[in-house]
Amino acid sequence: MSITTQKKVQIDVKNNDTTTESKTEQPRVVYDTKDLNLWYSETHALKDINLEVTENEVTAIIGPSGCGKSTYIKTLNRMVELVPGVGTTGTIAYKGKNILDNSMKVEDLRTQVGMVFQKPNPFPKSIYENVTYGPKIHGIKKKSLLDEIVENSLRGAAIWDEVKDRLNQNAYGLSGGQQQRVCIARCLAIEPDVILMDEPTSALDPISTLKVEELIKELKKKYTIIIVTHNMQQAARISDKTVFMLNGEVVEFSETDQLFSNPKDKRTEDYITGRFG
Amino acid sequence: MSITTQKKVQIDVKNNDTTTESKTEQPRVVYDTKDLNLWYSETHALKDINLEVTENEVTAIIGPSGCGKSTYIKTLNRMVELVPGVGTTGTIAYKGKNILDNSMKVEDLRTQVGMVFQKPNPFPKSIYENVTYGPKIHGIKKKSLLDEIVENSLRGAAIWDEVKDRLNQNAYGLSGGQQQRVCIARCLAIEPDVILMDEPTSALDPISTLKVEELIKELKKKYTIIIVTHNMQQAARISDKTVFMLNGEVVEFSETDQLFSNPKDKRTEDYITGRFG
Amino acid sequence: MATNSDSNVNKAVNVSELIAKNKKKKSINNYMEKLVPTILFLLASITVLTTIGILYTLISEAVHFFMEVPILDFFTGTELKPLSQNPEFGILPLLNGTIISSLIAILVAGPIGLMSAIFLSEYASDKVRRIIKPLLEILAGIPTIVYGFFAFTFVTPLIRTFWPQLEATNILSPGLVMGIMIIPMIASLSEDAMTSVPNGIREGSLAMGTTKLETTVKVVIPAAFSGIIASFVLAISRAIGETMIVTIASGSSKNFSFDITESMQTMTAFIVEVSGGEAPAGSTLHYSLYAVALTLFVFTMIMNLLAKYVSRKFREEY
Amino acid sequence: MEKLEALHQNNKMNARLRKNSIWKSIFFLSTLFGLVVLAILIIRVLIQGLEWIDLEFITSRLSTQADKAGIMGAILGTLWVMVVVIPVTLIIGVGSAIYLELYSKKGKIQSFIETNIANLAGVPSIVYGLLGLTAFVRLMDLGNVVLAGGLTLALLVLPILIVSAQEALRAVPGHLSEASYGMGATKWQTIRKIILPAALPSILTGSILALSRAIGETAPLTVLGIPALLIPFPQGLLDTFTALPMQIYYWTLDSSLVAEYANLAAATIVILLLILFILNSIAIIIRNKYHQRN
Amino acid sequence: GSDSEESDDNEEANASETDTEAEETEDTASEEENADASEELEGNVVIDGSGTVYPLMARLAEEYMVNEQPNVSVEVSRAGTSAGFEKFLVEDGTDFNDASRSIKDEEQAKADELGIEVMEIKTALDGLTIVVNPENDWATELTAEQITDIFVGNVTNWSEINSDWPDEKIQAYGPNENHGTYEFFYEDILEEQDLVGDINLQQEYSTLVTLVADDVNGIGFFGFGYYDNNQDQVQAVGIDFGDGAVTPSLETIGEEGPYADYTRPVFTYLNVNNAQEKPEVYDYAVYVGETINDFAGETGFAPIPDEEQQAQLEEIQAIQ
Ligand SMILES: Nc1ncnc2c1ncn2[C@@H]1O[C@H](COP(=O)(O)OP(=O)(O)OP(=O)(O)O)[C@@H](O)[C@H]1O
Ligand SMILES: Nc1ncnc2c1ncn2[C@@H]1O[C@H](COP(=O)(O)OP(=O)(O)OP(=O)(O)O)[C@@H](O)[C@H]1O
Ligand SMILES: [Mg+2]
Ligand SMILES: [Mg+2]
Repeated sequence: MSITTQKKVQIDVKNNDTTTESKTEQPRVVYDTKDLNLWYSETHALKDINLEVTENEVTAIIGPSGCGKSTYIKTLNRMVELVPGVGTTGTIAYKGKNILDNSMKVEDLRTQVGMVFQKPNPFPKSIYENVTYGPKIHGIKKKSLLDEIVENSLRGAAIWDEVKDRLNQNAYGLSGGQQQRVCIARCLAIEPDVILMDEPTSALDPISTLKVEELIKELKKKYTIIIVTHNMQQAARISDKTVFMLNGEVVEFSETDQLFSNPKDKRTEDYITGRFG
Repeated sequence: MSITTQKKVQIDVKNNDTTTESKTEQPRVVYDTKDLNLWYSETHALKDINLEVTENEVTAIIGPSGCGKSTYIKTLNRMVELVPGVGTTGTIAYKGKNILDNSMKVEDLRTQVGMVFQKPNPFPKSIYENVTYGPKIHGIKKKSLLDEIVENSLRGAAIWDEVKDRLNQNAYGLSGGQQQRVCIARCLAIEPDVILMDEPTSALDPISTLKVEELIKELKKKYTIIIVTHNMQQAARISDKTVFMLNGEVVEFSETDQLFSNPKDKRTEDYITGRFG
Repeated sequence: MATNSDSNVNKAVNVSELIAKNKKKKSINNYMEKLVPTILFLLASITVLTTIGILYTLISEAVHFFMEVPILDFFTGTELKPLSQNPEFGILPLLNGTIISSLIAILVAGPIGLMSAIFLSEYASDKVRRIIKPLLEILAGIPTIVYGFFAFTFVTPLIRTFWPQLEATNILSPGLVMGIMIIPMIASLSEDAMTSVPNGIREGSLAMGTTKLETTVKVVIPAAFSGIIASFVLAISRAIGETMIVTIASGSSKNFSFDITESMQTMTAFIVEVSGGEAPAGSTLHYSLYAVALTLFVFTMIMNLLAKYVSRKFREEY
Repeated sequence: MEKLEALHQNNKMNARLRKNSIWKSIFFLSTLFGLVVLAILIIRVLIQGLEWIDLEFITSRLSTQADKAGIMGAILGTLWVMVVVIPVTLIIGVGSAIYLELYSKKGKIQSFIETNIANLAGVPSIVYGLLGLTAFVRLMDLGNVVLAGGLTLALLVLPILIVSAQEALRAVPGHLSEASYGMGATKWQTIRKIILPAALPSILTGSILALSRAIGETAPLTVLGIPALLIPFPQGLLDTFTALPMQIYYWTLDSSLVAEYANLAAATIVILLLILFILNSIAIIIRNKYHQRN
Repeated sequence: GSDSEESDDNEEANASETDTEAEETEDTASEEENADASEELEGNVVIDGSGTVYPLMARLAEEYMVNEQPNVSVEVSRAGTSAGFEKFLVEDGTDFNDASRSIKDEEQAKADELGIEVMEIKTALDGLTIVVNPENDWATELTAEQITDIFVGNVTNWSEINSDWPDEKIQAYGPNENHGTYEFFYEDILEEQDLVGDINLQQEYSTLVTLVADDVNGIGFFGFGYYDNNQDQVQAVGIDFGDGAVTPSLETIGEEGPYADYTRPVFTYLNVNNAQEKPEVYDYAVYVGETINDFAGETGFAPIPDEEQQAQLEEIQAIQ
C-alpha cells in the first residue's frame, strides 16, 4: 500500500510592498557560508551548506523537524558551540571575516548579531532591566541614555505602548507574545546588524503571531533578518528569500515566491504540498 | 499595518478508498458530547462543545496550538482528570452512558477506549512486556494466550515483522516510529472499541509518519478513531470527518472533504489557508 | 509493504470479553485500591510521630529544668557552670559557641561552595562535572568523627605554625573544618539550582555578546537565588547541629567570648559532655541537657522554616 | 541612535574576557580546594592506619591490647544495624513518598507533613539520640541493642530518604503513567508496575546515600550508650552491639592512654571510608547508568 | 545448690591458672579442661560506670572472656560514674558499676529502697599527677602548698613562687566537673577552695594532654595513667609533702605510700542480688577479686595491698 493521493498547494505570494523602499544600493552579502559541515559528536547535522545572506532582506529557513534549521542558524552566531562535542568544517564569512576560525571574538560577533529564540526567554527581571541588560553589560551606564534606549527598543519591537506604564514589573508577568516582543526589544537595544530568529512565533497565539510578523516586516528596513519557521505560509508571507533544508542539506534556496510557486526540487514540492513534515 | 496578502490553499481531498468497504449498516454514534465545558482551575479550556463521533470512522480534530484539542480528546477517556483542579459541566455519552458522572468506572471506560500519545511512550520494558501490560493488568495470565495477543497486536500495528525476532529487547531501542507503532500495538492488545490519538505522528520522521498513517486507515475497519493533528494535510488524507477548534470552541465540524474544500466559517478558511497557526 | 498481510488479524481470541469477565471478579484489586492509600498515609504519619516523639522527649524533661532555673535566666545568663558549687545555667556561652562556629563554617563554605557550584554548572564540561561532583560529595559523607580529629590533630597545629596565639583547642579550626564538611552541600544544592535555570535564559544572555562570567553573575545567579540561599541555610543548620567535630576540636570551655582563638563549647558538644558524664539522674545538670537540646531543636527548626520561607520568597518563576 | 556606536567599538571586550578567564581560574581553584582537603584527609589516615590493616585486624575480635584488636565485631554490628535500617527506612520512606507525591491532595495536610519532614531533616543527629534513648532504649525497654540503634538511625535518615524518593517519583515522566492509566490500569497498578520500577534506580541511589549517612553517624550512638568493650559478635537484633564509628570514637578518646589506639582508629577510619566509598560508587554507577538510559 | 559448688571449684582452678599465665600452651590446655569439666558458663555480665576505671575493667573483662569463660559476654560501658549508677540502681539494672568515687548517700538510699544489695569492691589506686610542659625546667618539684596556691589562684606568676623563675603567667588545666578526678582534686586536695577563675577545664583527657604539651607555662592535673602513657609529651612534677619531693609511680602511689596524700581509690560496685541469681556474675565477681592486682600496673593504676585484696575476695566468695 502506498499513498496515492495527490494534492497541490498553490500559494500566491504577495509582492512585498516594502521591497521597493530602499533597495537601490548594491545588495551586500552579510553572511557567506561555504562548504559548511557540522557534527554533533557522531551526528552529521549540516552537510555542505553553501548559502549567501543579503543585507536588509528576510531570509527564511524551512524544513521538517530535525533537518538542521536551528543548528544552522545557531552556527551563524556560534551559539551552537555551547553544545559539547560540536565540530565544524568550511567557512562562514560574516562581513568578509571568517567566524569559524578565531579571527573574530565570539562575543563581538554576538554583539553584532542578535538572536530571538523559539521560546520567549526574558530574564526573570523587570522589563526595563531586560532591555538595558545588553547596553549595561557593554558599558553604557548613563541613566538618561539607558532610558532612551529602552523607549526606542520597545517602540522598535512594537510593544512600547503596552508596557510603558509597567517597565519595572517582572517580564514574566507578560503574555507569551509580549514576552517575545520584549526579547526582540532586548535584542534591538544593542543595535545589532543581523537578527537571527528561531521559530519566533511557534509558541505564540495567532494574534501575537500576527503582531510579531508585522514587526519583522518593519524591522527589515534596518536589519538583516534570518528566520527559521515551520510555518510555510509564514515564510511565504514575510520573507524575501527562502531556504529549504532536508536532512542537514540545503535542497533549494531561491526567491520566496519562486520557491513556493515553482519549486525546482521534487522534495521541496513534496514538502510544501504537505506530503511530509 | 495589516496583512493584506491573500493566499488560497486548494486541497484535493481523495475519495477515501476504504470508505466504500463496510459502511452498509446504520452508522452508530459512539461518543455524544453535549454542552461540554471544561476548566483548568481558572482557564476555560473547552466551551460548549457539541459533537457526535460515529463508529468505524476517523474523526480528525485540527486547530491551532492551545485551542483545546488535547484537552478534548483527553476528556473522552477522562485522562484530563489527572490534572488537579479540572472541572467540567455538560455530558459526554459513551455508547449511551454518561462518562462524566461516575456511572461508569473510569478504568472500565479506559479499557474500552485506547489512547495513543503525541510522544511515543513505551514503558521502559521489553516489547513483549509492553504489549502484554494491558492484558496482564486485566487479569489475563495464560502464557499461550498472551503470546497470541502479542502477535495479533503487533501485526495489527504493522510492526510484527520488524520486531518479531527481538520481542524481549527493550522498547527504547526502537526508532521513534517503531516505538509509536508498539504503543499502538499495546493499545490494540486489550481490544478497545475506540482509539484516541493525540498527534501520533508529530514526533515522527516522514517515513514513519507514512507508515502510521497507513496503519490508521487500516485500523478504521475495526475501530473508531479520533485523531488530533496539527498537520492539515494529514487530516485531509486520513479522516472521514474533521473538527476545527479555536479557543476552546468547535468552529466547524463536517465531512473532511467539505471542510477543506468549502469551509463554512471564515476562521476555518483563515486557518486552513495558513493565515495563522 | 507489510501491512497487506496484517489485514488478516482475527479477533478469535476475543480478549475484550475475557477482560470484561475478569473485571467482575477483581474484588481483591478494588480492596487494594482503597486499602493502599490508608496504609501509605499511616506510613507518612510516622514522620509526624517522630516530631511528636522528639518534642515529648525534650519537653517532658526540660520542664523539670525550667522549674529550677527560670527561663529568663537560662536565656540571658552568660555563665554556664553546671557543676560548680554555685551552679549557673546560662545558655549564652553555648549559643555563642554554636553561632560562632557556624558562622566560621559558612564563611568558608559559602564562597568556596558557591564558586565550586559556579564552576561545575557553568564552566565544567559534563564529564568533569560527573567526576568532580561525586568526589566533592564524599566530603559530606565522611563521618564527622574523622573530621574532628582532622581539626584537632592537623588543622589546629597547622594554623598555630603561623598564628601561635591560637590555643590548642579553639573554635576556629572546628569552624573551618565544619566549613569544609558543608562545602559539598552548598556546592551541590547551588549547582542543582543553577543547572535548573532554563538554558534559554542563559542563551538569551550569551547571544548578546556577554561573557560567561557576566551571564553567570547577572542572570544565572539571580535566577537561582532562592535555591542558593536555601542551600546556605540548610548548610548552616547542618553546622549548627554538628556534634563530633566541635566536641573533639574545640574543647569544653564554656566561654562567653568572641575570641576565635579560644576554646568554646557548642550546644551539641554540651549534650555529648553531659550525657556521657557524671550527671546523676534528677539533677539539674541532667535536665539541663534537655533544655539545651530543646533550644537546639527550636533553633534548627527556625533555620529550616527560614530556608523554606526564603526560597519561596525569592523563587523566580521561569 | 548613533551614540550606541560607542558600544560596538568601545565595549572593553578584551578586559571583560580577561576578567572572565581570571574568575574561571578562581572558580576552578575553589573546586579544587575541597578536593585537596579531601586528599590530605585521606592520605593522613592512610599513613596512620594503613600498616595496621591486615586480614587479622578485620576478622579479629575486639581487644584492649592494640596488637590483638580487631574490628569484626564492629563491622558485624554495623551490618546488623543496617539490617534494621534498610527495610524500615525503605518501607516507611518509599511509602511516605508515594503517599505525598501520588496520593495526598495538595493541601494543608500534605504541606504540613512536608514541612515537618524538611524540619526533621535538619534536626541535629544528637537529638535523635535522645529520642532513641527515651523511646526505644527506655520506653520500649529494648536496651542498647541492635534494634534500638537501628530504629534510631532509621528515624534519623528517614527524612533524607523520603525527600529523595519523592524526587525520584516526581522525575518519572508523566507520559509513562498516562500510558498506563490510558489502558484502564488502576492507580495502584500503575504505581506498582510502572512508576515504582521507573523510579527504582533513583530511589536506590537515594537510599544508598541515606544509608551511608547512617553508617557514619556517631553522635546518636554515644547518647544511646554503646558498650566500649564488647567482645562477642552480635548474633541478632536483640544483642548489644558496637559499630565502626563508635569504635573510632572510643579508640581516639583513649589514645591518650594507649598511643597505638590512634593507629587503630585510623585503620578503622580507612575501613569505614572504604565501605562508604564502595556504597557511594554503587550509587553513582546506578545513577549514571540510569541517566544514560534517559 | 550444686551449681555454686561447681563454680567454686572452677574458681580455684582458675586462680592457679593465672599464676602460670606466661605459659600459653598450658593456658589453653586448662581452658579445654574447663570446658570438659562442664564448667562452661553462659550469659551476660553488664558493667557500666566510670571512664577512669574503664581501662582496667575492660582489660580484666577481656582476660576473663579469652581465658576463662568464652561463652560469657562481659560488656563494659563507660557512661560515667553517676550515669552508671543510674543504670545500676534500677530493676534489671547493670551487674557492676565502676566508680571513681565512693557511692553517695542518695545512691545508697535508692539502692535500699529498691532492695538492691550493693557491695563495694576497691579495684585499684590512682595517683593524682601534676604535670607540666617538658620544656619547663624550673617547676619540676613543688610543695603541696604551692600546688594549692597555684590552683586556687593565690599565685598567678611563676616568679611569685620563686624569683628565679620566669615572670610568666601560670595557666592551669584540668579535667572538668564531669570527672571524678576533678571532685577528688577539689574536695581532698584543695579542700573545697574554689579553683582559679581562668583554669581551662576539659572533658577529654587527650585534649588536656595536648594542651599542657603545648603550653610552656601550663600546669595540669589528671590521673596517673594519663601521665604514664604520655611521658613524651608532659612531665610529672615531684610533690613535696614535707619529706622531700616524691614523683608518682606505681611504687610511690598507695594509701600508705609516700604519695598517699594524692592517692585515691577507685571502685566497682557489685549488685549482690544479681550475683546470687546469676552464676556468671558471681563467677566474674570472684575473678575480679582474685586478679584485680595483676592488671592494675599495665593500665596505669597502683594495686591495692595484698591483704586488702584477700579480704575483699573472701567477702565476695561469701555471697554464695
Ligand atoms: N545538542 C545536540 N546534540 C546532538 N545532536 C543534536 C543536538 N541538537 C540537535 N541535534 C541533532 O541535529 C539534527 C538537527 O537538529 P536541529 O535542532 O538543528 O533541527 P531543526 O531543524 O531545528 O528541528 P526542529 O524543527 O525540530 O527545531 C537532528 O538530527 C538533531 O537530532
Ligand atoms: N495542565 C493544564 N493546566 C492548566 N491549563 C492547561 C493545562 N493543559 C492545558 N491547559 C490550557 O488549556 C488550553 C488548551 O490546551 P490544550 O493542551 O488542550 O491545547 P492543544 O490544542 O492540544 O494545543 P497543542 O496543539 O499545543 O497541543 C490552553 O490554553 C492551555 O494553556
Ligand atoms: Mg529547531
Ligand atoms: Mg495538544
